[in-house]
Amino acid sequence: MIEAPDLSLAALTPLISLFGAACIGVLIEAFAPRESRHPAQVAVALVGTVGGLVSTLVLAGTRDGNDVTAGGALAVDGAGLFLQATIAGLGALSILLFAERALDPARSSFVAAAAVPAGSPRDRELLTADRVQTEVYPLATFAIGGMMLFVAANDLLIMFVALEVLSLPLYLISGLARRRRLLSQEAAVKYFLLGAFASAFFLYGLALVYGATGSVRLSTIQESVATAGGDTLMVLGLALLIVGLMFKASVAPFHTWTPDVYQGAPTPVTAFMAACTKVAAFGAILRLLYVGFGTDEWTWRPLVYGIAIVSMVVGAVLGLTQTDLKRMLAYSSIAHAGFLLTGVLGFDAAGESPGLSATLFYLLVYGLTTLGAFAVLTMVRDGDGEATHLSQWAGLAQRSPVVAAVMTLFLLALAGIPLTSGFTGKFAVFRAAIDDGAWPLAVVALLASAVAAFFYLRVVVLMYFSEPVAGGPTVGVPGLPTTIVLAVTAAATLVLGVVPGSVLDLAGQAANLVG
Amino acid sequence: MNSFPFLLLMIVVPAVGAAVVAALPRGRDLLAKQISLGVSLVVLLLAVLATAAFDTDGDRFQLTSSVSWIEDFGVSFALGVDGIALVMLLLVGVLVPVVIGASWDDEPVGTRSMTVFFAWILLLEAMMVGVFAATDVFLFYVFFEAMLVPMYFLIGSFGGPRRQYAAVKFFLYSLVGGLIMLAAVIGLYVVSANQGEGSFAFEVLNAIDIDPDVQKLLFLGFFVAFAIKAPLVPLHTWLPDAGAEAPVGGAVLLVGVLDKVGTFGFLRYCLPLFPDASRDFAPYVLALAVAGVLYAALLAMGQSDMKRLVSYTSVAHFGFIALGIFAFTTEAGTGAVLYMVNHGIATGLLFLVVGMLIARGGSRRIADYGGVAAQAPVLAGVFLVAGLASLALPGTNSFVSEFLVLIGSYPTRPVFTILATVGIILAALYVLLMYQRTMHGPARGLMDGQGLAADAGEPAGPAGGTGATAATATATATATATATATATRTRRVPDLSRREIAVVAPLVALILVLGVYPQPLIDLIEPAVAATVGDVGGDPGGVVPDVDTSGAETEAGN
Amino acid sequence: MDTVPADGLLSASWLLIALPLAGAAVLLLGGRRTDRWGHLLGTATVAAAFVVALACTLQLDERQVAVDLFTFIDSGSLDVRAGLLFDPLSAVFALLITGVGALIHVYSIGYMAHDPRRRRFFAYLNLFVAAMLLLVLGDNYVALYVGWEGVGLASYLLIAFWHERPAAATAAKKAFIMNRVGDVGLALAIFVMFAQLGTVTYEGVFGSVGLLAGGTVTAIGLLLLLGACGKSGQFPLQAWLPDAMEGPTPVSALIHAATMVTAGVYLIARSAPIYDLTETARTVVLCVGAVTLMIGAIAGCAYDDIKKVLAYSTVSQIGYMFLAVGLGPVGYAAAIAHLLTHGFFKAGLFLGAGSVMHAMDDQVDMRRFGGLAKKLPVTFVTFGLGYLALIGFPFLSGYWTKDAIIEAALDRGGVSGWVLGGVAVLGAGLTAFYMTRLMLMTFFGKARWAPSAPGRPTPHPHESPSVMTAPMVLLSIGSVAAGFLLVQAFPLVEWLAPVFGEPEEAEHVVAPALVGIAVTAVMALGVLAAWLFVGRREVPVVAPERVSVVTRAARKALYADAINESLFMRPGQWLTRALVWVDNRGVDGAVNGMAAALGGSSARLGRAQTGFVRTYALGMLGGAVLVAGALLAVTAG
Amino acid sequence: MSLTHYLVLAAILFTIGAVGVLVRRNAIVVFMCVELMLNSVNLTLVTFARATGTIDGQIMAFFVMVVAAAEVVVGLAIIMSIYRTRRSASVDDANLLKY
Repeated sequence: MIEAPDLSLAALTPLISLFGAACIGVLIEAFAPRESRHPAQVAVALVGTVGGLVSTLVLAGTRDGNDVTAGGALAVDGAGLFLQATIAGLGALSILLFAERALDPARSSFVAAAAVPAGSPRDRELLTADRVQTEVYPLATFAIGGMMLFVAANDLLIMFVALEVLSLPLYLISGLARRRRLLSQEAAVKYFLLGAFASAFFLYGLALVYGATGSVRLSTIQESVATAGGDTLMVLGLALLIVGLMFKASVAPFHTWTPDVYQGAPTPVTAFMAACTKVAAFGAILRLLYVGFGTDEWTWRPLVYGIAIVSMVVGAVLGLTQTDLKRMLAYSSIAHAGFLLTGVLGFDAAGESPGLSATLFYLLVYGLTTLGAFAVLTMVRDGDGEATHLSQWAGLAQRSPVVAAVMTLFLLALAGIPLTSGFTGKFAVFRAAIDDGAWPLAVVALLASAVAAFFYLRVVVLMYFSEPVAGGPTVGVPGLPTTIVLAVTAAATLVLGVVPGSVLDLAGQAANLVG
Repeated sequence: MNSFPFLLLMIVVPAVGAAVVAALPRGRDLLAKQISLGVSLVVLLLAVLATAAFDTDGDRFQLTSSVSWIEDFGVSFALGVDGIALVMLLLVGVLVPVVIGASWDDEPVGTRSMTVFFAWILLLEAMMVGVFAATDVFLFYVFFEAMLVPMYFLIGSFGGPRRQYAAVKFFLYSLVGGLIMLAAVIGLYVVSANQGEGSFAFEVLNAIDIDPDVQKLLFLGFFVAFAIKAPLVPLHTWLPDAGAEAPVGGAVLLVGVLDKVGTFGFLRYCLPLFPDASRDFAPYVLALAVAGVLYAALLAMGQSDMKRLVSYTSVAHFGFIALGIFAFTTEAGTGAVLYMVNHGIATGLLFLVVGMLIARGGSRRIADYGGVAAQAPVLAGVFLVAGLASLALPGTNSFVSEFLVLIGSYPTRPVFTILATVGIILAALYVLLMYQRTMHGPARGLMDGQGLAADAGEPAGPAGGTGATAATATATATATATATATATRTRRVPDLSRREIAVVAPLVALILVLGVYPQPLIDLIEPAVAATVGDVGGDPGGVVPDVDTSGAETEAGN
Repeated sequence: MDTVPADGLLSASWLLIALPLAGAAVLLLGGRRTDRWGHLLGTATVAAAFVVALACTLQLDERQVAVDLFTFIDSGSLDVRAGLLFDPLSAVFALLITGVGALIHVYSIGYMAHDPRRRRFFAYLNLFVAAMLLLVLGDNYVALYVGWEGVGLASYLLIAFWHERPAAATAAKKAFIMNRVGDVGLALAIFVMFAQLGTVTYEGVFGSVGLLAGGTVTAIGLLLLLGACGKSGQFPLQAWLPDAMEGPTPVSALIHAATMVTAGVYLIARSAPIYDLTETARTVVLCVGAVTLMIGAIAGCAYDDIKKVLAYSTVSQIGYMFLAVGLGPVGYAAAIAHLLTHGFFKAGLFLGAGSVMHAMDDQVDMRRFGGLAKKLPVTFVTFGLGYLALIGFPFLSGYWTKDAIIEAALDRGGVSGWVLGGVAVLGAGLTAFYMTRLMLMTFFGKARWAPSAPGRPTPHPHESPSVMTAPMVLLSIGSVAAGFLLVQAFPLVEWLAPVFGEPEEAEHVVAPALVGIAVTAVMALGVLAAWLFVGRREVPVVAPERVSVVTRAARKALYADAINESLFMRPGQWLTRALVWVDNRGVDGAVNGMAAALGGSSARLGRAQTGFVRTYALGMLGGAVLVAGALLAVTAG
Repeated sequence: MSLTHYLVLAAILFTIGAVGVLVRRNAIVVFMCVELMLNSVNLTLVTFARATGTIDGQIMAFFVMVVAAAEVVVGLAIIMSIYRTRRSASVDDANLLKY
């Protein structure tokens, strides 16, 4: 007998909002005349993401207690909603970055026609053409929807589907840079091949867990783990699942794609990936580890402990010698993944420990800060697009003090200097880790952040303490979208550093996972 | 009067002042300077009024105020001062106007604007007040780290030729220490949370009992941060670089006040919070302190760069301060705190004078000077006063503090004290060597234009000096000429200008007055130190003599 | 005898310090405005201080008076008050300092008349007088220490007064540093007193020093001795004193002959209650005194620099005083008496030397003098009287006071008594030798005058102005009479009795008369020898190179500088250079090396990021295997 | 043939796919190897479905197929675009981004 699964439409509103917007975007792409596509696409994507944000917030405000819906495949809990709201908000900001038309003389960061071979006469012709690519908006909206689904998935299969829904559009839009197309295409190929490879691991892990427990529902897996303990099949499955998720979160040693893809992808896309993908991936990691394998902590705990250290060290140390800002921020993202894992560790299933709320908060502030940093990168340009080589930033503060100041703010936040959001976040996760007795990990993390601080500082040194080079880059005057992004992220970075109380409260209240 | 928010105002006023100055359009340098000076004088006034409102017989912490800040972390914006913090605030209040006055005619490097310089100075002042006035460990940490930023920019933007290296080194050293301390700060919170409500309030933390092993770890966490900041050997190598490359005003605040946070931290946090660990580690700390006294003094003698030399002398002085703190006697502790104040004044003056000399000669190398005393007697005189204060000659303020430190340390730690007294001789050596080489003898080197040819290879820009005035311009101009052409012409070194005299006069006066009548400061400091010594298990009343003399001579025969 | 609070004029005895200090302050702060009358103010303040000192001394019927001024340092159980103690001992010193000081101020008006920085010279002199008075008037060891280092500073400033001359600057630094070495001893002594007794006042320490263990008292005594050696130029810290002659001559007269260098004697005499309890420390004092006495006398025989000879003479004479205080209660008063007479005649001698230099275009090489007696009659006479007093010509000052010391040394009895007495007598002979040599080379024989520098005219000696000769005359009167006055007429022993106790009637080993005769005979031998070696022959203008080992050693002041150099200076410089290297390469190098290592490993690890997809995939697969393996290992284990 | 054999076969296929990703240069072939891995998972899922007696596994296999198809679309598009530019589908040629 088949029963219709219970389905709370209210709980699905955010997802519907996103996926709906994406579908409308596809339709616009198909039917709207070319001239009106861009504004329409931007509007739809923004409505979708902001709608997703608002509906998530409304949902969070009105819901009573935690819930699972869609036949138990989706979790509607505090952490899920917090992460969904974070992703939707960061996604909306990313869409704004995509929509910026004032900075590039060619009016967009995205290629006019992806199918035209790079470097061909037609390509050169199109480079200066006013034509813009608008497929990125529905693609990005799909990706955001996928991410929001990812963090709410209460079922490994849904998780897998969400993983693909968020990944596939990302593969595509990574390859859509208007300038330096070869790099962009290379990034797309690498991301795609490795991403597919990682998905296969995740999937195989899913299959093994299914084989071990007979179910892919996280709650069922937990029960099974609690009663049966971990047999080899399940442990292998867990390992492979972790591999798949760590890949998305760009945690070392599964980070190798990150620098290449971050560097090659169009900068707004990099910003989007760095901010939103990280949030989504950690949402899934939290859910998998605590909801699915929460009773099996002792198995994966040492592993995550080790991975966290490796990731922090690799990110911090490798970042030292980078000369490209985007690559440097990629390594920074790897190091931050390690810091986030310390927060993940500082959480026990009983929910007493502040690890979950700390991780949620950290994800929010990291997303905002890194998005802002990449947004600044889009503004500093030379004749061939963004000037991302470090040496080009020398003396920037004297050309453009405001941009340099904003960038410095983001860099200080990434370095975790007090009175910026980055410090509050770091403090929160390290407190969680130490509270849980993992103080050696916290000490390693702190030393790693000191090392990482060196390369953040190097940028500040260049901007402020070096004399400008002749023929250096120009700082473009941003249009409204980028201005909004910078204003929001910079204000958030400062506010969450000085008076983080209310947001911490929010994260604290949101810190629960439904099983 | 006690409810008046002195401390809050002392943070807010300069912070707002910094914002105002930073917002001034370019080219309004004079206005920026006037605003900065005004603001810093207001802070000084507030500090003095706060001192007047402070009751030496009252509670340990006074002028307190507390507002909940980040509830989730149990953090309050809690301010309050004991005598130790209060005298440090006075020092901040005195030094900042002096520094602003001393930097009045400075020319920035490159195309930078001096308004920014003054904005950073004011912001730094706000942070420094905060770090001393915080009674919440978290708040203290926030100021402790945030303080780095203005200093970093002061060194990096307005410093000497190797300013980038120095600024980054300074920042990273301090950051490493700070981050290790952060771990301990969190650990402290966790410990307090395990014993009830988690809190960062100093008074709560002071009352809890911590397991000795945990204490050791936490102590080390705090200690490393403070030992870097103070700095103790072997964590000192950032200071000579930072001190040498920083602009003179920045160097004064860096060595005069900023680094005191380290020793202040020993006294405020390490000792009271971790008394057992402090006792266990005291011999090692003392060994480092004494090693620093001797090692840094010898190194100071070997320097060829005046600002590096002064920086090394500070390392030696910090050794004395650490000795006083970890001797665990009221006398030595009082001496150490007094030393912190006096060192700020004396070394501040020394840096200022050296800066004025550098502004005239355009070089930091000792070998480039000679015979200045004959041409600029007032400059030489002030230099001598600063130097004598630095070698703790009786009659100068430093003597009182050094004497208290040593006499207070001797009863509990005779061996370390005896070793440290050797530092007294070394101090005389490095001060007088520098004085003789620059001020005495026949005019030579840059002073008669001969050293320029040899020096022309180096960047001839202003070496971060006070007022890269006409002297430097001449130096640069003549540097291009051949040595033989300029050798015959002796250039006169101008003596101190009225502004410069006005800048150094308050410090000279303080050196002499506090050298003769230090008791008011001691009265402020002593209760707080006694309480701290009591926390760590010493006798707050002072050293108990080995021999009971109450019986007087009647027992002499026994 | 108990100390009583001061009243009347005595309670104003702080004026003694305040007057010269105020003078110094006005002159230093006033700047060039005070150039015209600065020297007069400086002299007036010291003269006024002398008047105060005299009045106070006359008022001193209670014999020990305390003046409590204000709290200097009060922390914990340490309570240091700015307090003065006016007792016979400090009164004697105050009179000496202000009296001789005032005379030398007057002399300096003339001597420094042509120096553009005369005002500052007077300021420093005033500063010195103030510090010296604090040293002798303080009622506790800390006040003494403050004055102690204060005179060190004044001495530094004055030696380096002509700081364009590198030798002067170096000598000043050397003086300060070597003094500091001694000061450390004094400081440590204070620390020990505080740690043991909880007090640093004379009253407190002397009251309870008896409770201390013998070893501790000895330690205190030895540490105080170290301080005394530094300030008084005693072995092994004597090397700075002759170099200090680079200062203007009035400075040498006041500071490096009459007052400051005797502070060591004052310190030991003041600390008599401590030394009374420790035979060991006293013996060391004795040895130091005897050794220094000989070093000074031997070196004095070889030098050609008139001021250096006088300086070594000072070293030697202070050796006598140390010898005396080392003898214990019998010697204290004798030492102070010798100190006072020495103050007169040595100051007079220095002023005379200054007058000679004044005449000889500031030359000091006696080989270029000769035959000056006629040209400088007043100088010759006053100098001659000082000379006679110094060598112990019968019934002049030196005779009385030096004899007393030699007697006391012999009275010690036993071998040590004979040895010490013998040394003292021998020293007297040597004194006679080198002083006669000095007299002969300077005032007698042929004129060997030469230009002070190429291009300068040969000097035409002329007598100094009366503002300079008057103090010389007064001092020479003191040189003649003081000994008799202090030993016979108004015995200093009795005046000082409240401090050192009533003198015991010593049992004489050798009859005093016999000692007198013997000493006079040895003195005569010395004079004769000098005449034989110097007076009869032509004095070569250039010192002969081929001389005996002894002479060569004496010319190098028995290699004191060489020893200091090889033991401290060179190793110190070497150590400094080594440490600078260690700090730059080792300590800082470790930090920079760590940074470089991080950067290097970063670059090396970065090579793993090859850009090849397949390598990345391999890395991921490896990671996956590791993760799986780790998890399995944890589960299995 | 027991179910284990199927599982082992699937594991072998997965491994072959993974090794193929590592050793083959042509992007298309690499991608086909990934597809092989996905299909080995399908085999595993179906086998487990059989073992547990539910149809969940089989349904999941269908999901995987759909996803794989979508992946092919995206993947081939990307590979095509780079091939048109470079005239080469070798993954080793794409290494401008490194270090």
